[in-house]
Amino acid sequence: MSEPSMSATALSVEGLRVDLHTPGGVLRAVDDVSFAVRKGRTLALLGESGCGKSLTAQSIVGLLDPIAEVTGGAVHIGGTDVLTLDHAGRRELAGPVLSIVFQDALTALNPVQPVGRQLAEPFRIHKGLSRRAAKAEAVELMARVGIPEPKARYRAYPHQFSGGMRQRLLIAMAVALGPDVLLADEPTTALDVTVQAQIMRLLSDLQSERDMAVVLITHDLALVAEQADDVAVMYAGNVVETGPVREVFDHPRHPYTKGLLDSVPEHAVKGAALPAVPGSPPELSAIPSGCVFQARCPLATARCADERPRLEPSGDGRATACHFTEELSRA
Amino acid sequence: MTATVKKEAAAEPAVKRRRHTWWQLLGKDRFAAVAAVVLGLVVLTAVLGPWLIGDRAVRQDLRASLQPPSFDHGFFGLLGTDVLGRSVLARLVEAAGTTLSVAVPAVLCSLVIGSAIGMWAGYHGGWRESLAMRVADVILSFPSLLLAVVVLYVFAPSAANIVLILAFARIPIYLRTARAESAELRTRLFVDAARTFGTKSWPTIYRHLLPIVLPTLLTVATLDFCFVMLSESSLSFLGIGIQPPDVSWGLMVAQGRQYLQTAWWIAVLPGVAIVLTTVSATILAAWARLAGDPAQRWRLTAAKRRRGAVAGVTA
Amino acid sequence: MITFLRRRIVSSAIPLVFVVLGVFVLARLTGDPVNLYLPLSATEEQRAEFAAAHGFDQSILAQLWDYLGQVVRLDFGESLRTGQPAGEMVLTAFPATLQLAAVTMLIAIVGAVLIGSLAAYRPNSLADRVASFLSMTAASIPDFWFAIMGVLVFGVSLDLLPTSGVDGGAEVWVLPIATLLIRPFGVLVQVVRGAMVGALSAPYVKVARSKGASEKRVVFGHALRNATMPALTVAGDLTIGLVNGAVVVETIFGWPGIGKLMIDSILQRDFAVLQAAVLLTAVTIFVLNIVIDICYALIDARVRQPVAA
Amino acid sequence: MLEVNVTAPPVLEATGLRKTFRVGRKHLTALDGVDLRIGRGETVGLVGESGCGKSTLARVLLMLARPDDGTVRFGDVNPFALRGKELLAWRRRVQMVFQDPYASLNERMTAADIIGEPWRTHRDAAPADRRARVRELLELVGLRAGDADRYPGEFSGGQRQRIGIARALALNPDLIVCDEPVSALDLSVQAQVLNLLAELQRELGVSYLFISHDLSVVRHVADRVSVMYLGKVVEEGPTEEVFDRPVHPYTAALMSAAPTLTPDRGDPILLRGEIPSPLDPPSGCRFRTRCWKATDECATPPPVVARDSRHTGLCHHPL
Amino acid sequence: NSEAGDAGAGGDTLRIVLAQEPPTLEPCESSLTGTGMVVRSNITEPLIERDPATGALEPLLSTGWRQTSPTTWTFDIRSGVTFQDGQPFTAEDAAFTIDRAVNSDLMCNVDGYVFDDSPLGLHVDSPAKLTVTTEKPDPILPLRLSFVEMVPRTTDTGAKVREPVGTGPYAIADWQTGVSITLTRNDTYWGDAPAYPRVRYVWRSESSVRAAMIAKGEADMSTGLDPEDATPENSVAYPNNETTALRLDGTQAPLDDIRVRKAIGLAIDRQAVVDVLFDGNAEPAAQLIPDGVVGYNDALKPAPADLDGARQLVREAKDDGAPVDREITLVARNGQFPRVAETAEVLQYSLGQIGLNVKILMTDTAAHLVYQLRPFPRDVGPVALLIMHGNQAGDAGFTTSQYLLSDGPQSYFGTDALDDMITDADQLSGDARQQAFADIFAHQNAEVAQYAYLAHMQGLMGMSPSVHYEPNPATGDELRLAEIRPADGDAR
Ligand SMILES: Nc1ncnc2c1ncn2[C@@H]1O[C@H](COP(=O)(O)OP(=O)(O)OP(=O)(O)O)[C@@H](O)[C@H]1O
Ligand SMILES: Nc1ncnc2c1ncn2[C@@H]1O[C@H](COP(=O)(O)OP(=O)(O)OP(=O)(O)O)[C@@H](O)[C@H]1O
Ligand SMILES: [Mg+2]
Ligand SMILES: [Mg+2]
Ligand code: NI
Repeated sequence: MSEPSMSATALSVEGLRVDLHTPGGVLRAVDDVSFAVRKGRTLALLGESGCGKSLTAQSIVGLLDPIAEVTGGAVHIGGTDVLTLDHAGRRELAGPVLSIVFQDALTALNPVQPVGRQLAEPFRIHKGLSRRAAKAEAVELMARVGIPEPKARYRAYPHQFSGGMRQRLLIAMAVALGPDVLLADEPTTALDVTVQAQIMRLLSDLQSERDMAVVLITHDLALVAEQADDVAVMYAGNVVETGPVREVFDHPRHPYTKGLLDSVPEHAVKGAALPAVPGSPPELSAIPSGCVFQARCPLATARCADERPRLEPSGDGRATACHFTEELSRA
Repeated sequence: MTATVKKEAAAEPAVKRRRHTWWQLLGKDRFAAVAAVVLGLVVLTAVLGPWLIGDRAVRQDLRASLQPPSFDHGFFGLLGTDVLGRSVLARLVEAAGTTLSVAVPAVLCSLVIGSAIGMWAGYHGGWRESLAMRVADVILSFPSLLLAVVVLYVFAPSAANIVLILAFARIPIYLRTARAESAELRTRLFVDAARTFGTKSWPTIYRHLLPIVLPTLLTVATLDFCFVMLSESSLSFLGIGIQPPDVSWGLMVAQGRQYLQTAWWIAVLPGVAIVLTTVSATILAAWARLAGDPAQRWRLTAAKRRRGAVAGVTA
Repeated sequence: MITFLRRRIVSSAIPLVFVVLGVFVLARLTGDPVNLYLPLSATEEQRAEFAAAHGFDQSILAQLWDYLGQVVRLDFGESLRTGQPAGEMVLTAFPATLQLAAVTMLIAIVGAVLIGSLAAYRPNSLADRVASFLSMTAASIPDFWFAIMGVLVFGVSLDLLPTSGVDGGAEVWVLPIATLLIRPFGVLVQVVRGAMVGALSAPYVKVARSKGASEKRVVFGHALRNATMPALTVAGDLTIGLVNGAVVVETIFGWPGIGKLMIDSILQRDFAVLQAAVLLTAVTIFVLNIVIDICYALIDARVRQPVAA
Repeated sequence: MLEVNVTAPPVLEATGLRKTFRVGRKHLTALDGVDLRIGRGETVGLVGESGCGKSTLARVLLMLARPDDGTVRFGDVNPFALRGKELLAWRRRVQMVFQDPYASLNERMTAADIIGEPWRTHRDAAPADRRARVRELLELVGLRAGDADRYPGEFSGGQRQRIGIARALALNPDLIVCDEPVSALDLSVQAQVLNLLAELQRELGVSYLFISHDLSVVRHVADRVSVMYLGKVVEEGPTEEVFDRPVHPYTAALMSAAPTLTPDRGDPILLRGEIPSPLDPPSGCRFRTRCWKATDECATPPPVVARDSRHTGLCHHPL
Repeated sequence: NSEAGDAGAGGDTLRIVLAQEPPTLEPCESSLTGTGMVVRSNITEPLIERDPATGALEPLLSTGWRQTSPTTWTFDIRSGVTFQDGQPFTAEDAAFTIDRAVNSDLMCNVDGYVFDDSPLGLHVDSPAKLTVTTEKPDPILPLRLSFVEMVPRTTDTGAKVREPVGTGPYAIADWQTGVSITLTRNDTYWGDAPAYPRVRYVWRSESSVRAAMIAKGEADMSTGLDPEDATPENSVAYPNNETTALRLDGTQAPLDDIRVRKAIGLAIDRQAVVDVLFDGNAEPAAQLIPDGVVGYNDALKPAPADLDGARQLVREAKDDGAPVDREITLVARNGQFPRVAETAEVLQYSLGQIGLNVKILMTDTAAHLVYQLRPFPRDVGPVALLIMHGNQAGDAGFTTSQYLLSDGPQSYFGTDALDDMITDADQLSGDARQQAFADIFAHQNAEVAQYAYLAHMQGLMGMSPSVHYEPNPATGDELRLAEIRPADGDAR
């Protein structure tokens, strides 16, 4: 995995902020998210559900619901800040450079179009292929993600596929043009482990083939451990810890990361209560001014209530946003 | 970096989630507010008007026939007079009540009956669906005018009978619309969920199908509101509508049609009243559609600039 | 598909019978045509003779039985008014109505789809407001008004179009179609807009954008087809309204269609023609409904094959 | 409330369930003679390939679909024979958490309405109490009381799932069928939810049918596991037994495909071939098209292999 | 259709827009307005025609006639007349036509309209001479026969024909159902050739559209315009022999009280109605027939409205126990005449003002007929029916037998005295007849008061400045194409 290209950064997110214009007022759902992915590598984005992972991914591809708005930060892909691009500029990137697999697999396919047509669309849009040529490409792609009889299935409709197959079709659509950066938002949640294994293999293959950078959003720590190179842990709209997977998993430096890892059922004694981080994340309308994790943190002090820790790099390729990084890393 | 800025915010108690009342949501949409005011005025006119104008709506004065609108003939001359010298203003006011008391019950009846049957048919599917659809087919392919002529000649042209006919003829519209959407909704998982804890069909329809189908039905109903007023006008034209000396906007339009060239105000003003009422109703229905849909409600509350936003399209 | 069609046709036959029965009975409830067709001074014997000649002296059941027997042989009786075979009269009048309805609906649908989509693209925006307002105003203008104003303004004052009539080139179609158009157009704009607002916020629209699809492609390629179902239902109902006769237009513009024929035969108690006309339009409406069902199936495969592996 | 015999040990007993769907002219057998038994206070895990019929089984148990064949008994009642009041009383005892947190919540209802709906149906709590109980439930599943007035669209995927769980808990059922209840949740919340479920089981004796893809979760919560493949239960037994000493090759493949946090696990067994179409499943052993041990013999119906009295499998070549 | 584009210059073709398409052109139905408008004296001709202005009978296909006995009439048939299909017209054809129209089972409208049920005896003495015998003496047989349009022997006797052959100045060239009827000039016509080689009829039921067509030059003439569409440039008014009145059901309280009926007559402000609603195109009426009809009483003058007098009468009736509060139904027919609905409202309002309780019921033709003809509907309470009576025959006998006899088909009630007067008058002719009928009308007004008169109506005929035509009282029922010529006078 140590190709020469590994140092080139494919995607870097700096200080991304997303506001939600809800009827109750403006809420900051994503606050100061920064991470970077290198070519050919996989970054896993972990975090409590509702912490803003999907919003982050959607703001990178510029497909936020209208209620949400990016209010700060930068997203660099190959030297350009995609947040500053206009609509047409984004369209050019969407597909060949940057693509996304959405979390909601069952509804993400257009129910009234044959899946083949939807799969061929990237080729038609970006490569200007003829209908027939695009079809050939699409059929090949379907075969690639393991759809049996792709030729015959080209004309089938989404409802005629099982959840797992639909998820694979979505992935196929996202990787069709071999994007530089792929954002995968819980791509295998609906799948059983055997299919999940197939898909992950497919992603790794494509990744090494095309030097694709992948941002993998998931809750499955085991999957992260097997699949990802780096990990970014989010909590309440903030990235609280980043670093190489093994190191973070073996030696978490943020209390939340630590709590998360402790909750893995695999580690727990059968029948015993699973250790869970007590409490729940702060409400978006009442994010504390200090550390966002303070209310649930076993280590919290007065300092945590006043001062928000920044994500500080610690030199060894890791970064943590905690006042107690030192203590934790020593532990 | 933001730590200091956030300080005051944190000092406050957790912001209570603000639920907008309907009034507030209405206030957020200026068009809808105006529409609501117009409708309110129409209703007010219908209720209080007759009491204000006395017998002005029927008081004839053949010597004052076809006076154009002017300020010279007092308040009731403002909008001119009709061919019998009756004040058009007074008649408009008087007609508001009749018009609403025909159109509103007619629309409501067909809306309630049609949608109930439609949702019932769509929810259950199977033979109930086929039956309901075939009944709708029969009603639809029946010339409603024939029905009107029969009922009104056999049972006299009372307002109740007019309501009956107009309502009956429009039932299929709601029935078909409600059925189409309900048939799709019945396969949704949340309907299954309701069934798992034993919710019967009617409560399910009421809780789950109705709120989703209703916006569409409301849109159709407001369009129908206009249709019913115009139909009532056509019935008047055939002499089986509202009987004089009662007067409705539809009747005024139908009778005033002949004077389009010579005395425009007789037909145009009630026409404008119809248009204003229906357009207001539609605007209000469009507003209700947004306000009733949690996924769209923000369009009313968000800053102006964002209301028309489209996902993923940089404004 | 074939079985589907066969089942639909069979299940349509029964309502058709109801329509025939209903019209037959209702028509006879409107009263006796004898007075209309005999001179005012006709004697009792003459009236009896007339009634006997047309079967009005028999019980309604007997009349119905005879009529059904005739209909099965495709004999719809003779018009009291003109003495012509009713079936023939109806068939002569029907194409004019059908043409008018077809062209009108075509324009209404295309126009409403464009404008409705435009309005839905940015809900509550100025464009949306203007489109909704105009379309609604159009829908609530009484059609006879619009028609007469059209005649006076475009026919007489501006001298651009013929006032009325059917023979002539494309220009004779303009006013009738414009009159017929306003309501379906206004209604459809509203319906398409409503459906498109929903469709445009669906997840697959986001997916399409993530592929770099242009907005045109997103709106017309992806969202529109999903929004077609409700629009189709309403468009079907509107078409049925037109097929049932565009009475006002036919009356004002002297368009020899089925609507005018039907009204006249109701007012003239010309039962044979009325029955034939209703039967024909009912058959057309049933065919139309089947066509709409087929359209549903074409647009949305889920209707066609509910689930497959 | 109608008290049905609660002393009989199995809460649920299903035998020989068959369910076929008509797809065009063909028949798709989603369930092919499935037996299932859940004891009081027991958690039974159900694992298997996607599309093998797990959700269908759940739907049959919840009477959302009628089986073509086979019997379902809850205690000593056959729910399919119940009507009116009795049916309603039965409904209260069995609840379900749905697989898809997006589709199973009505977008037009607030969280409070959704969670409170069962009470509306059963005319349970007074409206005033309902709010309090909704808050309680929300906090129980790790949401906030303040979320009661939010709509599903305002929640993330995981948060939605928790609303679904809260709804299933509202009526204090005897049995909850959980169709992928935690797959959308992050580990910490997952832990909270699993703990909650376990606690309810301890305190109230609730039984669970726990459908999941996440084997580590199943292993943690389930007392017994059933492994399904293409509409048939191919292996069944106590969790540890099944996980550690699988009988059926498919179970083994499943176990080995599951990712683990410990990186040094053995090479996974890679299955070749595609899942066969349920429209025409292979004859005999249904797994034979993908099985590395398959022989000609596998084309005949496989025998029942009993590793011990409680652990059985269906295979010609047990491991 | 080659005429299609001919909407421009007018030219050879006279373009006429009717209110409705003729249901048929069968000549024996020509007493129907729709049919007669096109057929009468254009396609077919009768033996005798009545001058609508003077009421005098003029020879047409019959050159002379005389009563040879009380029940026998002899007619001289014009020679040298041929039908449009080339056959000569003889007494044989005349006998055939009368037999077909009056004695057959065709149930022609003329049959019941102008003839009663007794058969006519027909005898062809020679090709030029026809004898007609009646069962009872019939002094106005020639007048009746003026409604019978002559057709050739070859015409179908078993069924009505839609497109007849006649002797008239025009022949049917083309009838496009629903669209138009085209007539061409009959070059073998026995009389003077008409001005226009071709005539094209179309139909529009909206008066404003018909007016627009004249204004635009799409049509040269139009039937019945509404007052608001008519201007001096596009139309001419003509008295059309129609009289409007309220027929009061004197068999029902409170209308059974003659004071109430007279009060109704007093309450109506006829002059105002005429001026405002009919735009002056009418005359206030005091009897059922207009001037020019035999029996018209020129001593009867419409009374000016006298609300106080009317109220007084009603009060008196009330004091005598008449239930004046009982609801009276005022029945009128849509399209009966222009602004009929408004007229009904004026009547209702006026009657309300004198203390009567009136409800309006607007009906269609068929329903109106139910009220108009015996047997009258029961259980509908007292009815005031708005009638419009047109005496096209020009003789009061047609009016009295229908409207004034106590058992007349269109009469609610009468008195024995009036019945006797009518029976006697019917046997008279000449001045005696005139005087007898004039007395009858005076008697009705004074002693019976079944009718509260409104107005003698006028028709409005749309006419472009490019044509010249002088309408007459019969123009509402027939339009003689031969009398129309281009305004500049140069026929083509
Ligand atoms: N339309 C919306 N209206 C209000 N709040 C919203 C909306 N969309 C998202 N949010 C809030 O924003 C936060 C972040 O949501 P997001 O979908 O990014 O979470 P996530 O990290 O993807 O969670 P999960 O893992 O459960 O999918 C959540 O608290 C959610 O409640
Ligand atoms: N209503 C239906 N009509 C036809 N086929 C159906 C229907 N419902 C389910 N099926 C089919 O039955 C089979 C079993 O489906 P089921 O949803 O039970 O699978 P599952 O095991 O729950 O899968 P997953 O793990 O993906 O949720 C599938 O092949 C599916 O396509
Ligand atoms: Mg998410
Ligand atoms: Mg499932
Ligand atoms: Ni930058």
